[in-house]
Amino acid sequence: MLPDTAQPASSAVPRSGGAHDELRRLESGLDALQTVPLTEKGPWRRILDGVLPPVLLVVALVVAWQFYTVIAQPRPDLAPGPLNVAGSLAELWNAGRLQEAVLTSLARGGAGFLIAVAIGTPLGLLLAEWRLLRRALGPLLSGLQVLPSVAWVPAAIIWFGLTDATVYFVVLMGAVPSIANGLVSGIDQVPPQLRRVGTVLGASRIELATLVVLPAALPGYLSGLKQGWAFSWRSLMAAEIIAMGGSIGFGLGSMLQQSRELADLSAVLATILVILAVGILVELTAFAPLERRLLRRRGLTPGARR
Amino acid sequence: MLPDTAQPASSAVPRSGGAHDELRRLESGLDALQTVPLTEKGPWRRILDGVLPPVLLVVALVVAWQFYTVIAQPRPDLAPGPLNVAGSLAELWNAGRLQEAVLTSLARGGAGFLIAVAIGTPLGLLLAEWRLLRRALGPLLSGLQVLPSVAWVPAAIIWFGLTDATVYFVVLMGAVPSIANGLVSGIDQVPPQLRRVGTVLGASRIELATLVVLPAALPGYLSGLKQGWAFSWRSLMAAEIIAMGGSIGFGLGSMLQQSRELADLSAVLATILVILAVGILVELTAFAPLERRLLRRRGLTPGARR
Amino acid sequence: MQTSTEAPPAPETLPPGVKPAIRIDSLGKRFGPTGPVVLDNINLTVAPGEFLCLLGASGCGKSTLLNIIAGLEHPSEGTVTVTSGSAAVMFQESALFPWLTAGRNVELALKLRGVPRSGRRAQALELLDLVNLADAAHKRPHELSGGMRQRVALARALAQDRKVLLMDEPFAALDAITRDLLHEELERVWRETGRTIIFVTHNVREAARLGQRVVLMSSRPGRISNEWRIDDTGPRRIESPEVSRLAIEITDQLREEIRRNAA
Amino acid sequence: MQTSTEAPPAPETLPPGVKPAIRIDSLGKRFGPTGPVVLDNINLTVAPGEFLCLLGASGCGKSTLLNIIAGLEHPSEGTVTVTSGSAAVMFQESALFPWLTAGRNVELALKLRGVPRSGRRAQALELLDLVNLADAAHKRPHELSGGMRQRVALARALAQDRKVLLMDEPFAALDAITRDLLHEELERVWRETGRTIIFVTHNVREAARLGQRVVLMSSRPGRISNEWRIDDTGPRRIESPEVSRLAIEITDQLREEIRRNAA
Amino acid sequence: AAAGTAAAPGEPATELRLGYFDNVTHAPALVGLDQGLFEDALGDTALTTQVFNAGPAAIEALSAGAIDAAYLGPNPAINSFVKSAGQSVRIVAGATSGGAALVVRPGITDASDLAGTTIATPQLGNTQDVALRSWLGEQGYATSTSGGGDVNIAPTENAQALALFQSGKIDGAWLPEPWVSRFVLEADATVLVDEASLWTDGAFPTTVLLVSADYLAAHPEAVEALVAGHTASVDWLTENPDQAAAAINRVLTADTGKPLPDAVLARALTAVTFTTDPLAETFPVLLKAGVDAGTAKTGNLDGLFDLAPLNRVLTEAGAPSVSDAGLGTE
Ligand SMILES: Nc1ncnc2c1ncn2[C@@H]1O[C@H](COP(=O)(O)OP(=O)(O)OP(=O)(O)O)[C@@H](O)[C@H]1O
Ligand SMILES: Nc1ncnc2c1ncn2[C@@H]1O[C@H](COP(=O)(O)OP(=O)(O)OP(=O)(O)O)[C@@H](O)[C@H]1O
Ligand SMILES: [Mg+2]
Ligand SMILES: [Mg+2]
Repeated sequence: MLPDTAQPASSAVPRSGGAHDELRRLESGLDALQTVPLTEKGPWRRILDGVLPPVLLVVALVVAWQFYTVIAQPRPDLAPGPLNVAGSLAELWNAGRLQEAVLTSLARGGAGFLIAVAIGTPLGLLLAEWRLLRRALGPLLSGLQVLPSVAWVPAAIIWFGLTDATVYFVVLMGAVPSIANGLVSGIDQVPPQLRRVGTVLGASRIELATLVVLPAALPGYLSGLKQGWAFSWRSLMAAEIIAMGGSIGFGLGSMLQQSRELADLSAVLATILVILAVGILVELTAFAPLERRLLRRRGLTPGARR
Repeated sequence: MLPDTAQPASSAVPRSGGAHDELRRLESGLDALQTVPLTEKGPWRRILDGVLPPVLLVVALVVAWQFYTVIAQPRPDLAPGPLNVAGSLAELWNAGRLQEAVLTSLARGGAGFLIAVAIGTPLGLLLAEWRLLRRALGPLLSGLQVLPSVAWVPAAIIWFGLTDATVYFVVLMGAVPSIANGLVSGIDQVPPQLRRVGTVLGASRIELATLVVLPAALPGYLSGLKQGWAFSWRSLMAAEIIAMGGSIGFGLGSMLQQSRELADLSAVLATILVILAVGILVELTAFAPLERRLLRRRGLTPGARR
Repeated sequence: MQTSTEAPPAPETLPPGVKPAIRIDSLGKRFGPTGPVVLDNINLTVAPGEFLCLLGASGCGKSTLLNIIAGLEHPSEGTVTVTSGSAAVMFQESALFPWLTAGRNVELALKLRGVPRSGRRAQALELLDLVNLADAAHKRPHELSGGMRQRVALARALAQDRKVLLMDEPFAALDAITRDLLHEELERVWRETGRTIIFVTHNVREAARLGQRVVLMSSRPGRISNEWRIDDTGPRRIESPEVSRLAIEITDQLREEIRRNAA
Repeated sequence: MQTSTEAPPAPETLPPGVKPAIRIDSLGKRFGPTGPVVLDNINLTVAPGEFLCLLGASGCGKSTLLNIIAGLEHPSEGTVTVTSGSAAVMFQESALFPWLTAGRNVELALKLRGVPRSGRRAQALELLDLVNLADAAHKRPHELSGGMRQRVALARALAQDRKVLLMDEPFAALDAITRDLLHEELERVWRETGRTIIFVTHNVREAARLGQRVVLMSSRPGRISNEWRIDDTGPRRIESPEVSRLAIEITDQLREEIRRNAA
Repeated sequence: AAAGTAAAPGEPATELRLGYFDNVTHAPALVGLDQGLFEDALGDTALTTQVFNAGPAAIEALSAGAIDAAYLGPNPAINSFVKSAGQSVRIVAGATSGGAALVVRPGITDASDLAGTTIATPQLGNTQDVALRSWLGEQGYATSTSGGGDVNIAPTENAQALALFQSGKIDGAWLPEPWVSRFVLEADATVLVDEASLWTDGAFPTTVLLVSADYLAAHPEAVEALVAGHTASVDWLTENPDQAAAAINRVLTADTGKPLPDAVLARALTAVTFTTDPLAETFPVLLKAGVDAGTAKTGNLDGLFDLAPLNRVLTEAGAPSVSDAGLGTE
């Protein structure tokens, strides 16, 4: 028997008709039994479950704090109440300083992050694919991640003075290694089976990289990006707090430091809240949906770990 | 047939003798085929493979740098050579300032880390076991991880003045959430099957926790600890750089900032190297062996990701 | 060997005066108040020392039933009585504790059973020897092959010293050669220790090879749709004609069940 | 159906004038210069359109042999010739690309084969229909059951349009019911498309159920220790007496091999 | 590597970036800006300014090429010059002399009362910090740059030092004007040591005008114009003491939003002298003090001064030229 029809031939084999139908019914029965439709929570339900408890807790904490300040009347310069903090916030807003600081910091953090992505991605690719480089440079890069990027601030100030270059330098030193390492570990975690399938399917080196390895490494890369953003934001704040003045624009870190110098605790707390809010917002609006979509498409659940 | 001997009875069943031997031989044949002894690299080989390339790269970089300074003669205050940096290091060592700074920072970082462990561990346990608390407090704790702990420095200075309390406060705000979250995600990742085995084996609630859940959560907890240390170290450096003077002891961060103020770049670079070295050393001597042993015992390989 | 087909529900087939090892009465189960019915009106009596195979397609509720018997889930309706108190369980993945050696895994079961420390080590070694693994007591789970892990899990389940042993597809993840050997191993252990065993499987031939009784479950909702009784005439090969004949019969019924679910 | 036992190495059994689909000549393999010999002096000729099952215990080198035929590994000695150029491969875990739907997975194979964009979608649907999965084209791998995934993988392997299909334990991870169905599916596809198939398995009954020829490999080093030829008289059930008889014979030889490795 | 040095020597500079502090000791800068004296002198070269809080930051800006010239205390200038092996900066004129003092809380009347106290300085290694350390050394106290010693020296930002002093957390501070006056007038501090009393003739440099060496090489004429503007500013200050306060406060208000109280400003202005003489002969002494205090390294000061432009301006105006004490070009 040597039929060489590659296309699904309309069964030239006898006895296959009835048996085939029978098989079809069996298979679809089994498929129905084995695939349980996942009942996902609706988005409203999800928000209610996930958002409500922490919000309630925060509200409760704020109320308790306000009560404390009203009842115990602590020194307002050491323990301002929520109303004072809100007042500071409003004042900073009205003076336009809040908007300026948020925009400056966000623009700077964003630009720094993008530059870091532009540097970290090819670096990660190089490291993942060039074994010798990896063995030599990999440990150094991991070591750099151990170094608090804030340690670069003094050196950067000497090199670049109090200019934006200092801030960018520090942000890059923080973010580039973690983006590159994220990509490397994403590529490392690509199951070798997938590469082999690609090869067997006849993919060229480039097709293998673009159609198989990179899409497969995406989750690791994304988590590297997320971590890279966290590092960017941290480093930026550190740099802004330490390197203030000169031609460095007025960011949230500068606002924090300035409020401290004016011994204005409620403005300090207000700024901390804003920094926290911006960090959470960026994570919620930029990374979380991307990650959720990516992982859900692959049937993975987003890990709680950061 | 109703024999109720719970202990392995010396086969009262006929026909079991010869068949049993036959089975034993088959089983041990199969066991031999299926267990391939892993040939591990010897420790020397491992060091040679892992340590040599980065060391060679570093040496090459240092030599190139020295050549550059000798040939191009750049301004020594902007681009000191390796020899200048080594000289600064020696000078700091001879003055005793290097030792003082390293010891101060390590002691402070270590103490802060231990306090963070003491707070973060029960907090993590509470969060993992008390669902409501987790839903309310969990997102806040994750949010706190987004907040660069350096943002606390100005507030802490106002509250605690330029004292060590400021430094400890900042370190705790950085390390506690990541330790608690590490423990929570470690407990989350305990396969439900293991808990069920524990229950079936008759473990009480406490036995289940101590004999099953905690050992199973250990890898996640350890990686939380590692991350907690990294945060402690980062936060400590930031705090030391920003909050200098007062009764705050003289740490590596202070040394860095002081060198900057004296426009002494080679001392700045020397201090950065020391900070890097301390970070890598702590990781290599404290966490890496612990993690490697733990993971190897369980047949897992240490991930490249941090 | 003789095969008999009966209509559900299974009538009481125990000789008078023998107390059943397990008795399930009009058991029903649904997860959550709004979930679909997973198990519906299950009635089953298992004699002491019986080897019962529970067969059904994916998702028909076999594991749920086993978990209810083990006390890991609670029934929504009806009752389950395990005469000897409680049961030992063995799962598909061995679920050995990865941080303990094979020996310590067994010892932990002994400890939780209340065996004093002094006797544990010897007893654990004895149990491992029963599954031909005395030499591997110091090895960690990841150093063992899948078949060895399941044998350690069997030894651990035996360490519990319960009269009833519940097994949820214990050999499903093993390769065929190993599985065949473990059938022989399990049968030997069953004959030597006289446990009552409920063995859940997808595999018709496995059920026909091992069981004294094979119970077939239907899907959505899970009901007992048929059962076969096999006279125990000693160990039989899985390739034997008796097993084949029974397997063909059961397979045809099982396929009938599956076909019913075709969209 | 007729069973014939022969001594290794297998003599040329092709009718004169028929070119073999695959020809392996004194093949040897070791990993690294110091590693143990994994494959030793393998000689094998596969006729076009033949369904050959490669059977052996764990670690005997089946996957290595298959990978060498697929061109994923290089032999240390000897030669392998695949007359039609190259082969399609199907692995144990479906290895579908998890970020692509079932349909796109098949389309990617078509794309890499060079099929122009316009025809891909229709052809992919046709291939999925061949494995009875036309309705699941838009689903992602994680939404499919194990059996469905392996059928998609089969469709993808067929999309490569190679004369030779290499299968490395493709059904080992499936439950018995699904596996039995996929045996029928695979046999149907083989008969309809006339592919040359090399099917690696641990499962003696599976080999006896599917193959026209069963080749048994010994372990350490991997050598061909025996082979059986089964006259193709059309599809047969796995529970059929012919399969059982052959399975008993092969099992006994396989166990002999295994026993040799006892410590 | 600065933007302003891109042009070849001789080519007219398009821009001059000047750094200064909002401080009474930087009055020549403030007045020069207020009266437009720099613009007049610089002509086509555009002037941009940047305000700094501390010497190291200004030096860093000079090194990084972010500014071309700055008003600065002498010690950071020395520090930078020594560290860069004479490649970084040149002092082209003096600006202010005097106007720094050790102020302490009432009750401390003598150097012997200082044991165990905490004294603030503006910044580690700055002119006042070095002065305090070397004076304490002369009084027999041991101090350390890493904290501790017989007297605890706390480099603290000036505003914060005042707050700390008011809440009793520090016992004194060695500061420049107007902070001395603010301590005295706003916090009831007393002056324990006037730095002028430590120097022969009572003259010591508080502020000098320096330019980056690269800029000087590229645009000598722009530097000369800057020096001319600076000289005009110093002359204006000596000629119009009554209007000085108002001019200074105008710039302070523009830069920080907060003018200095009149009383403070008036007291501060009496404590300082404005002069274009950098008092070059004091620099080796200052360097030695820095080395002794552990905030500087020994080095060669040769070439620190380039007073040729200043002397040309002075000669043109018929004024006596100043001396570089053998440390540069006259
Ligand atoms: N905890 C649960 N919550 C909700 N539904 C569940 C739960 N556990 C099981 N189910 C549902 O109950 C049904 C029976 O599941 P069960 O695991 O008992 O089937 P099974 O026969 O063991 O299947 P398999 O052969 O795949 O192991 C399935 O439809 C499953 O989706
Ligand atoms: N890349 C490799 N490097 C070194 N040794 C290898 C490699 N791949 C396989 N081996 C060894 O070669 C032998 C044969 O492996 P192979 O995977 O071909 O066996 P197999 O018959 O497919 O086993 P199984 O039935 O478990 O899949 C084994 O001893 C294995 O340890
Ligand atoms: Mg189940
Ligand atoms: Mg294999």
